[in-house]
Amino acid sequence: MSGYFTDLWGGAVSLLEGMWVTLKEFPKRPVTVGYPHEHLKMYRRFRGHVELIGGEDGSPNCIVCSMCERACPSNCISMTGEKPEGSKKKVLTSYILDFTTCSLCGSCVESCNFNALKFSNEYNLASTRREDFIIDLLERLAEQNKASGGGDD
Amino acid sequence: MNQMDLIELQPDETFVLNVGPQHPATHGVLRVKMTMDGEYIYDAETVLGYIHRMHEKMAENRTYAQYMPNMGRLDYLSAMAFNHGYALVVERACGIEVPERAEYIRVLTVELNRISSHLVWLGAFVLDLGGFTPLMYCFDDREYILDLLESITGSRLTYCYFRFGGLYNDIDEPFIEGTRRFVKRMYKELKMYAKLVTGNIILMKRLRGHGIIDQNMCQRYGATGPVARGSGINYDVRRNEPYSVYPELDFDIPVDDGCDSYARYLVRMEEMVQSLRIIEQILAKLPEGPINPAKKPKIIKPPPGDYYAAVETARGNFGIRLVSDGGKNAYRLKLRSPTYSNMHLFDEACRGMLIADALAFMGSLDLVIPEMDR
Amino acid sequence: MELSLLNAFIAVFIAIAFVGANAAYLVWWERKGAGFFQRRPGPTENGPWGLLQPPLDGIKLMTKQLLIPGGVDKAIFMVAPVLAMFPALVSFVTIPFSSSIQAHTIEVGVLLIFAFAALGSMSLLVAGWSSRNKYAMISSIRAVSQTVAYEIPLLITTITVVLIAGSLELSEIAAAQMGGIWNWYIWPFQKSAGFNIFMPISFMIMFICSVAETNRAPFDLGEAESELVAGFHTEYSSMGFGLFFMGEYANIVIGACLITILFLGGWACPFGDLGFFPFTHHVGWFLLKLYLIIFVFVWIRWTFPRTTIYGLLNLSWQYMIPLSLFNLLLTAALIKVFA
Amino acid sequence: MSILEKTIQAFAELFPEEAAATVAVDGTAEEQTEKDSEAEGPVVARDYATRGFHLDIGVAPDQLVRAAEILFALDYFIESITGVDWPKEKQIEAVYDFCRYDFDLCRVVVRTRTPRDEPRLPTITGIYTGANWHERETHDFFGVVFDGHPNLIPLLLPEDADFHPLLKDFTA
Repeated sequence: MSGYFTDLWGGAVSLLEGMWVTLKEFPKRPVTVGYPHEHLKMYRRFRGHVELIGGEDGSPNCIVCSMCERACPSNCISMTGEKPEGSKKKVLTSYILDFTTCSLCGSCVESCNFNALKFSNEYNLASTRREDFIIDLLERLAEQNKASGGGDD
Repeated sequence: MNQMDLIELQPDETFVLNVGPQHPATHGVLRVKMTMDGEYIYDAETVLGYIHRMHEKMAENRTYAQYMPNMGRLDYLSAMAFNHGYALVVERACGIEVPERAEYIRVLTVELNRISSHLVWLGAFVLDLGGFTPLMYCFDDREYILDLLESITGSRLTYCYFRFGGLYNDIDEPFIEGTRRFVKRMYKELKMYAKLVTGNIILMKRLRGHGIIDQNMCQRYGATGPVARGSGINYDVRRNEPYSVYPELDFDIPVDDGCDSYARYLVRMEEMVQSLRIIEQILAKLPEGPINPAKKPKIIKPPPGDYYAAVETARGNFGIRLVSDGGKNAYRLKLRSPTYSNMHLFDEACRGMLIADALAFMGSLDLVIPEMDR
Repeated sequence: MELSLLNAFIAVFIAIAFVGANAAYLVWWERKGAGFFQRRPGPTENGPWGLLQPPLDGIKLMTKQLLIPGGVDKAIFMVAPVLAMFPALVSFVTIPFSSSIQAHTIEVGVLLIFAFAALGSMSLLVAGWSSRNKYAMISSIRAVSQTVAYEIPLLITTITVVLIAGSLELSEIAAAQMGGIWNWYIWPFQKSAGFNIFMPISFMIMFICSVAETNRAPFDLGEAESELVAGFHTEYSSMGFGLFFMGEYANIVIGACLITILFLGGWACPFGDLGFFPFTHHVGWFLLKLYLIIFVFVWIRWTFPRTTIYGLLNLSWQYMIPLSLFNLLLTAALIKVFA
Repeated sequence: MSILEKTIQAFAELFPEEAAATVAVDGTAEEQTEKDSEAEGPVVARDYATRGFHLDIGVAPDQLVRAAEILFALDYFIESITGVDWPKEKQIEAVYDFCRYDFDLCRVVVRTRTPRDEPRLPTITGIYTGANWHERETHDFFGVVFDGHPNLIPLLLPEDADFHPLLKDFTA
């Protein structure tokens, strides 16, 4: 019989304790970031999809060694390059990232020995069209160069 | 002995209830075919494989380094520990030495990840029981961990932070400062959870004495992790089969011999405290030095043979068996995931339970479906 | 005669409008309150503080397709949501908001409310039965056993109050508690019944029973989403679901009104009759108490996990019914002694 | 007596003629590669530091159930069951992992081989109930038929799957 009442009392106290916890939270400021209106600053190391690094003149550092292409576990990088007349180095002619299969592992960036690839800070990656995720990185680099008025970074 | 064993029911006295593949309590695509007698479960059969991706075959088609990101996709909640297990087995096979600093940072991130995993479990578990608010608090706290880990690994869930023999990159001062602040905050938050959830009479009534798993059942099914520890089995790979720098750290393995859902609940809550202790110690004695080994084979090619490594993830013993034929790809890679064995005993244990208790019991097993289906 | 008919129409119209507005904005308040309890802001996008959310939700629900699953009993399936909303509306007729604001004075107002509340659980049964869904079926059985278990202590507690007040009419019960906070039936000391230490406990029983009667967390076993998906309204879409939703909130208002009238003195000012103060015994006090109780409903919902059906029934049969019966006996005896 | 010796002793019953003489601790991984695995005895103690397990026991399919009984009696729990396909030898190897709950660390691996064109093994679900799913999974991936298994239907693969993806000659 004593168990009956201690149960009742202990139970009621535990319930009131819980209610006190939630009540204390009530007047506090919400911690939510109202996403489309507010944005957070991305961390320096944030891994978005990869992008090419341009040199002084804005042309890509890439020398078309295909290391990244081979390192990629999901084969989402395809690149072509050609050797122009009278030049020793190969020049990148296209660099296509198929982001639909990319798992953002970063193997490509790590495998690059020529400082030609980096992670972008792009996190707004939503679209209703599949084609939006076939990203032409060379074009992207050109746009970045245009936006900043020449090569920076 | 529950009452169901005593009654022999005719098929026309029962009905089949399909819990899942899309059901709020299964946390993913798991299906349990329950034969019910009213609200009592007469028999249950778990159906898996809805997100089976054949990770083991992928291992045979990729190089060792390329396979690393797959590990995070197995268990998205404690990806760090799974990466650790894979790194361990390959390091063991190739004889790669890991520098001390890297080992400490590994344990630090794994333990942070363990807390974040347990926080998701706590929230989801109480959500299973019908309490919504703790989920939000848990995700708020987890956010701190994700931010911390994002600041050093660059990603929030599938970190892929470990490399064979070392790490992807070193931790920095803001991260250490942030972790210190987080540990302080987390102790306070755990006290709050104790008041809001642990002591709650409704929760206790629902968990105490329900979902009994005895030691024999654990042995027969190979249950590990908090499920086994909640049944009074003092088994934790971190202590039983020490790896990395765990032997140098001072922490306890919480064991509770209640055998019920509440015991498993208490074990996990205490594990968060122990993880915080580990983190504090590591922050105090983090050695300086390189994070990658001086000599490391350029192409990973383990000598032919069998290798095994096990780690303690948030859900239990994760083992990897690697069969190498000396090539660039694994000849065979077996992933022994903890939830697979833990969930297996559900069919037997839930017989005779009410459906509400059975789903609470399922929540106390801490399921992560991708890890089960692999 | 015609005038009184017109009066009745106006009264009913106001009651419906009040219930509708309350049901809609309680949803908003529930979501907003849940947000604040959970460190988040709740609805913010539609209108200032998300105030346009309820009408937009209504529009969304109405424009959605009304799905009727194959093999259901169509007539019953369609009637169930209406049955959920209807009793709440009718009950409002008897609720006195102040000494002058009452749709219709019915001498057995308390009885009428309970009669219609029983009809409410019928809608759950009918909805679950006709849905041809196992989850809905289990849920409806649960809801009925729950209602049966909790109507008993609820009625017994109400009878205790009725005994003290000496009337079945809600406005008279409220009027008996005028003249200050110390006259409310929540306190242990009553003019008519002497010192009855069990009155606060009766209030607690009443409160818990109303939470259970309205199928709200932690007693929302009928729609326990982690067990029974969505319970009895699993198969309902569009406005069918909307009506269930509105009905739930309308029932909450009724429950809170009952508690206010039976224990918190209805529209009575807590400071007694202040001659200089223009708002003594005003509808404002009634609404204040009403919304305070609803706030506690919301607060409880977002704090506790759900009980199980057996825990719930045990609570009723083991604790609530004996305690309320004891209080009824004690009150009856005390009235005999003091009267 | 350490648990390792105890286990070895318990297994002596299965291999009477070879007895303890066949128990050999293998060397480093490099040495291991040179040895022909056929030359080893059925019970081999492995170097834990390089291999990650302690005891490697090769049994014939008909000894499997007895081996599981011995391990169960010694308080081992089942970790996993899997297969390895060896197309050259026309065999499928089934690998059973066992471990212990107490602090006497000892990982035991039990192996057995079955012909590749008609893989058949006895079930151990009678002893370790948890072998049920592991055996079903091995059946899915390798097509090994476990005689006496209570419910040998696809677990991870679709119900109508008639392929075994982990066989080396499987192509998607």
